[in-house]
Amino acid sequence: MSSSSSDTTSGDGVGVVLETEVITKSFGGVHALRGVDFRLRGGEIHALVGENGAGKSTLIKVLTGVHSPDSGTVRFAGEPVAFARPADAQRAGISTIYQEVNLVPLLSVARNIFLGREPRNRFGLIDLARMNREAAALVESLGIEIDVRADLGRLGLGVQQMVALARAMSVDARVVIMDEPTSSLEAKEVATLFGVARTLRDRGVGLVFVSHRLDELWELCDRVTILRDGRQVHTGAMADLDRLTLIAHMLGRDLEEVRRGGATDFGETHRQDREPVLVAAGIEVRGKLQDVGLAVRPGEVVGLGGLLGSGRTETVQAVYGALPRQAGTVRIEGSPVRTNSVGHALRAGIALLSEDRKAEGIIPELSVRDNIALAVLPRFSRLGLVSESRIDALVATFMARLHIKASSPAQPVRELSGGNQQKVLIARWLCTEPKVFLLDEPTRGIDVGAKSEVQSLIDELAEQGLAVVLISSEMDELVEGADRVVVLRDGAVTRELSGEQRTSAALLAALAGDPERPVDETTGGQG
Amino acid sequence: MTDSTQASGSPTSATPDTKAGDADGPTPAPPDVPEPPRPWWRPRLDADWVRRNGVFVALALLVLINVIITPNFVSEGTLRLQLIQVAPVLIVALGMALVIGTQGIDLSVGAVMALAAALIPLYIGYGAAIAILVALLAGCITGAIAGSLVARVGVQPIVATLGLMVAGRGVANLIGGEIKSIREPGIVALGTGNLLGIPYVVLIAAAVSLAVWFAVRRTIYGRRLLAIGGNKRAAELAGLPVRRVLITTYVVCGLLAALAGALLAARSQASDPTRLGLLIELSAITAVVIGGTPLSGGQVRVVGTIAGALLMQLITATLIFHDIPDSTAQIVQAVIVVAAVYVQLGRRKTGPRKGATATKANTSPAVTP
Amino acid sequence: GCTNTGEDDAAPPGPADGGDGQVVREGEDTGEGCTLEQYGAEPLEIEGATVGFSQSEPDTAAFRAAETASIEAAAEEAGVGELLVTNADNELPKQIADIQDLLNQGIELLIVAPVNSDGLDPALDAAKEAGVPVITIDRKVTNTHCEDYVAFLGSDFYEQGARAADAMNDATGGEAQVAILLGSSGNNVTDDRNAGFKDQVEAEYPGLEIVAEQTANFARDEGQSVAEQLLQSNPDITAIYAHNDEMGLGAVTAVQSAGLQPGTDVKIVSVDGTRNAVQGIVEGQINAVIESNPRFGPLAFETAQKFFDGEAIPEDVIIVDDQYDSSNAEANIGNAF
Amino acid sequence: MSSPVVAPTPEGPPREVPTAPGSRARLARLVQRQGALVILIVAVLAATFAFDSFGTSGNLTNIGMQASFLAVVALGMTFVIMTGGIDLSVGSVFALGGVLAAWGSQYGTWAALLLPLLVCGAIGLIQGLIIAKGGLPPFIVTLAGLLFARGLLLLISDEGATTYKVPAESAFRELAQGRFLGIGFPIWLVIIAFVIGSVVLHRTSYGATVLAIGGQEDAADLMGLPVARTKIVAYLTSGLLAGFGGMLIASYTSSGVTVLGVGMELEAIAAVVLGGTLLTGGAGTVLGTLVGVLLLQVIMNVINQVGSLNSNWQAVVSGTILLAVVTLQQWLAKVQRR
Ligand SMILES: Nc1ncnc2c1ncn2[C@@H]1O[C@H](COP(=O)(O)OP(=O)(O)OP(=O)(O)O)[C@@H](O)[C@H]1O
Ligand SMILES: Nc1ncnc2c1ncn2[C@@H]1O[C@H](COP(=O)(O)OP(=O)(O)OP(=O)(O)O)[C@@H](O)[C@H]1O
Ligand SMILES: [Mg+2]
Ligand SMILES: [Mg+2]
Repeated sequence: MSSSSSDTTSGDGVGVVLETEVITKSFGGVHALRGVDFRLRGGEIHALVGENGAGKSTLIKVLTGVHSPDSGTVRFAGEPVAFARPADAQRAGISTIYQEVNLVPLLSVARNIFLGREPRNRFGLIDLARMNREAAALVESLGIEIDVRADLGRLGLGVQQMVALARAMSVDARVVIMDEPTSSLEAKEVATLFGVARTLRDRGVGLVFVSHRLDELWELCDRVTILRDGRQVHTGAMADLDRLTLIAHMLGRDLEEVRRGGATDFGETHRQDREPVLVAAGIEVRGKLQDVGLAVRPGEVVGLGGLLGSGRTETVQAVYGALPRQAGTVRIEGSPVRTNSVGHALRAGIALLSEDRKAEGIIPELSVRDNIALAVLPRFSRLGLVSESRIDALVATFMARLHIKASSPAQPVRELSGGNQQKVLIARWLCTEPKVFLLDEPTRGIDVGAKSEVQSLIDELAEQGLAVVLISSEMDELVEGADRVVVLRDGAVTRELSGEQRTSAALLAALAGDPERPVDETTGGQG
Repeated sequence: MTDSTQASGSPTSATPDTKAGDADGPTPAPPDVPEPPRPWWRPRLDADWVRRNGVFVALALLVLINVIITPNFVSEGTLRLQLIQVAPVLIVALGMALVIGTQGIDLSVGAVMALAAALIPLYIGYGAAIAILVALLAGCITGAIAGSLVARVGVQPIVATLGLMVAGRGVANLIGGEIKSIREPGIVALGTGNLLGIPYVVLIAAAVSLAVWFAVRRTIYGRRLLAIGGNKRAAELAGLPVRRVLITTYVVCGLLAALAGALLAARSQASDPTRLGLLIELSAITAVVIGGTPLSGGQVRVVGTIAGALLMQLITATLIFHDIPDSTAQIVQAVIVVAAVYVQLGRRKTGPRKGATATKANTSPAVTP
Repeated sequence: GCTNTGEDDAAPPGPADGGDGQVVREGEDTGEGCTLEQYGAEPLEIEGATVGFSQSEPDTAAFRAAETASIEAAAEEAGVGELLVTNADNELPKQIADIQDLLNQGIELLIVAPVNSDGLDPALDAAKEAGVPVITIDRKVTNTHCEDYVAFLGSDFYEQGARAADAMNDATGGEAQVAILLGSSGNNVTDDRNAGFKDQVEAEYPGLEIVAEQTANFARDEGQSVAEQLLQSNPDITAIYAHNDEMGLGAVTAVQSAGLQPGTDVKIVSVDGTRNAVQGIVEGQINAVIESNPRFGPLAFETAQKFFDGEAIPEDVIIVDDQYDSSNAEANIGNAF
Repeated sequence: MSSPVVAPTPEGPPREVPTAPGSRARLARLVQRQGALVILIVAVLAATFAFDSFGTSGNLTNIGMQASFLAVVALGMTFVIMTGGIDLSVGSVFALGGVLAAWGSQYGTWAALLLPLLVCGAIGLIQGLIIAKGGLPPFIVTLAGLLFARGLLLLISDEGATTYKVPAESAFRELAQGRFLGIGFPIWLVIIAFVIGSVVLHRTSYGATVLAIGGQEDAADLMGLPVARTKIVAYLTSGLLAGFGGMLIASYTSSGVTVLGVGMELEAIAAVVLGGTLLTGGAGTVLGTLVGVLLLQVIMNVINQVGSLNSNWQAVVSGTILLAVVTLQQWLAKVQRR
């Protein structure tokens, strides 16, 4: 495994639109980039991969003027450039979708798409009608049906991601950079996105594509650059690399260590013979859900399938009491949980790992330790005073068990990589010793290593008797990870797949609402 | 393709901003060897250290300047006087720091002080203790109203407390009427007495500081407060009693403001509902922010707040010591305040987007890089 | 004061009433008198009329409370039909608005305690347009006499400052290091009381050295803390002149907390004549208080009636302010407000 | 997969629910944003019935005239607040503008018009630079600006002892004392300013950027919007408008009064918030601010109509009304959202 097999010789300079020379960048003591030579050619889709915290996003931010490098040069179209701010890069022709959705929630979809370059009428004022019209056309071409005049913040994360794509597309760019654009997208939207990407490539645009869903790389990308701990460890054609080698490069381990079976790290199915611990029935959320029911047994993993906006997030949030529900009951081990109260749900033994890590999960300024212990403070306190030593012990246990990488438990959680932030949140919920764990996209945006850790963790938890509800936009994860998959469409349960039915093909058909297959009679309240 | 492409020719000129006064400087090569850990007795005395501890540095500087240029500055009396005078502001600032930690703000503190002071003469007939208890209770009630408006109704803190500030001052004037002298020995003793040579007022401020520091660092309440200030929605989803914590915080802030009002009344032996605590909210907020607590919430710096309050006090004192006319005094004060905050917040520049952290810290609630 | 008209003597004691009515200083009327004819107003019987009073500052200051109460009492006395009172809360634009609102509600006579000497023009213009005569009390406006207003009733703040200097001279025996506690910056009262004091000191009392002047915004607690700082940084201070009684009382506390004897070690002279300050003289903590009499009510309605009866009214009706010191404080404390 | 078919198959349940995020939400937003308008209309109607003198044209123009100074200042504040900032300096800058205008009027009308705009604009600009480039919190920077402007004012007026008068013959007096169609110039100027402000906010890229910054500053930055420049312009505008307001009042009162504008910043903030603008930035309307200003003015007028309300009661009443209005707004928004 040669750690520096960069193809600096092949086709050098030919068609290269964007390149870096020995870029280094550090944040305080963290060396995010250590001498990266990245080359992007026009008309190629270039994958950028690496573990969480490998420096992918940092590289992108250096390329686009968000950060200035500590040393090294960025060249665009052969000329050295030093973009002082993202606006400069954008004006130069680099269009970027950053990792976290970076749009303005309080503005309408159309406004978000055209912010900064709104169509004008002859008085030089914004032509609202035209802007809305063009935005609607653009959004429609991406296969999304939304009112472009609605506030962006009211839409699900996935839709927001598509809006970001629409925005990036609407610029006439020479380089398009996409930092994990697919992490919250459904198969169908992913396909749309790929279509768009290929069209752009064929027009000679250079694309950078970051994803932790490795299969997508071979499907879409021409070449790949692998980063590890801020170093560039490999650059080459995508086709020359097999999955295992790629992972080995990423993780810096031997091939043998990596070699495991299956697409995911889930184990076999679990026992199905016990009484359900969670029974939710008749859940109504105005405008979102109609009569949704769910039942989960201890030790069982129930998947929630559905398209973008089908109401999966709403379902788990309503069960957890985080979303006011108009009707419906939630019972844990037979006793009802008070409606619309997170506190009661928590005490009854429900935990929810929410989809939006940034907005609903981490407390950025607090330490890893305080983030983990947040939900269980009363248990570790006497007379309102926090017992530090007991918390330290607890945190140490979980940091070790989940392999949380942080310089110390006192490190602010905002400094952690996405995957580690996710693990911190999982640790927070496991501390509460839940009976039911609702996981909304638990592997979103985390690297293969972390992902398999999280997956086997879920498996392990289920083995230990935890009831798990798993939402995932990745087909494999649902099919392999869940014992049953409940399919939602437009806020209602339409099908349930269990046992033999649990195949990708069946799931796909169910998601699309295949009329051939009647809705399974057994779904609803009793699961 | 704009002019930005021609901006620089060499690798070094591509990073113009990282050098100027930046402690970390450019890292030329990827250092593989980790830096040897710095022994704790040798703190980094570099620009970054100065920035993180800006308020203390500024305070030390001002003391030094005064020692050199101000006659009679180096005396027990001066020190004592500054401590006495800063005490009420500090107490208010500590409550304010808690509120700011929740991403809120409390403009009503001055009115609460006036209200508390106005109540004392009315209840002085029942004895000093009862009168002060009533005053403190009034502070709690006002705080509870502010807290409920913020936490239950969802009114923005600055507006809720602005309304309370106007109405509260009116109520204080209504019940207090004209300025009244307070001659009750218990109250007078509170304002002027000493314990082991240390004025009660200073002791009380010290005790409050300690209590607030302890609450922030060691209690569930403090942990929850920081979590709510850092990311309210996440705190809600983590099952924290968000409303209760918010209301408690405003109650504590009101209580401390009332305490400060009572102390001021005791010290001046009078209750003046019209003037007492006028504009103190601004001094308190300034002290908190100069002390390094961001207005964006999620953090509370108690020691910084103490230093911030002392710094503000010393600025005022210095200007009076040198008999600077009001006009110049205000201008000087403005410049010092900005300079102090600049030093404090100008830290950790990562690139050309100078101060992006500080700016967004002030506007958008949850930010992660 | 010593020249009590006795009108209010029967009134129960209290901060708002009691005390002495005002006496006009004789022989100092300036300029031509103003008659109803010259002013171009209609005759009016005050009894039963609607009268507006625009107060400038909140009624919590003793001076303002006494002033408002006096106007209200005198209005009742004069049998006014309706007295409409507004309070501008120290804001000039609000006072302008207040006066316009009052005019709009149909007042027939306006008594105004101006927030500021300048800038009331729009309100006075509106009054002129409505044909409503204006009497200003306690602060003079810089507009044209007998065109924009009928008369100014009040004290001479400059004179008060000068008399404070005299009193300071008496109290200190002519030798002192004086610190001045200024009122709010930008306020004409502050300016006049300060200029009068300093001019008089310059002209008459070379032994009085002014060593510091710092604003304390007419407030007691600020007076205290500023005086504390001044005494600390400048221990040679032997006298304090405060622009109002509140700051003077603050200075008393400050001197005490510096371990000195107010009235003895540090002489204190202030202006206003509030009950607390006069009490301070009685207790020997304050050396002198120059009165600034707030009880404008009777004089205002008297003047107005004279005006409507066709008499010529002088531009400035300057009242005689008393002075309290150790010789008369105890006897006259009932006159304090 | 290439054909974007997200539309439901005929068998699926009606999509009506998730695809209609707009109408109800928009209604809620409308009520929240225009709640002040509803309350204003109710208040005006009630006052007209309760007090004979309220509905007279004289009184109504008085209200308009009195509101105009605050309105001008609040307009600038609206832009600043929408970027997620705050400007506490406006009261002092307002006073400074007035003094400068009166001082300048001795040297001619142009001096009276330009001097305040120049100086107040410069103060706004410097504040904007410190905030946008230096990254300091607006609250503190503009608080310092408040002190600075007041200090400057005292400096040029001998610690406040000198009040400059606008010469009687100066054309500068016309600015606020003149009338057109029987209505004072300031009212017309306010109308023009708010129309321009409204168009700028809602129909220009600048306005879109203002809203974007207030909504999510780092996102705006990453989207390549000129964040720093936009913020600087917002503070500059606020300084200019505060100076302009001061100029108006100098013309109105024919003098450079030194004791103006204390606490005006809070009144302006209250007006902006009453008008439905979020203090956290990112949402609101310019016309809402005008409604907020009028509401404050009407409340004051009504208190005066009552006639003999003690000044302390006035404070209690207006504070309580402010709280009641914002509470009502929240409540309306919540009810609508259900
Ligand atoms: N603004 C910042 N301040 C401090 N450290 C940072 C900052 N941004 C990134 N880092 C650190 O730099 C390293 C690289 O982070 P980066 O975001 O580039 O990783 P990534 O490869 O994009 O990971 P992921 O797959 O999780 O998105 C990490 O250790 C991260 O903690
Ligand atoms: N394709 C779409 N067309 C129209 N509206 C959509 C679409 N996708 C999402 N939405 C809107 O976004 C809201 C949020 O969807 P939500 O995130 O809850 O769904 P989800 O099933 O969890 O999907 P995901 O989390 O993958 O986005 C929906 O209520 C709907 O209003
Ligand atoms: Mg990343
Ligand atoms: Mg979802």
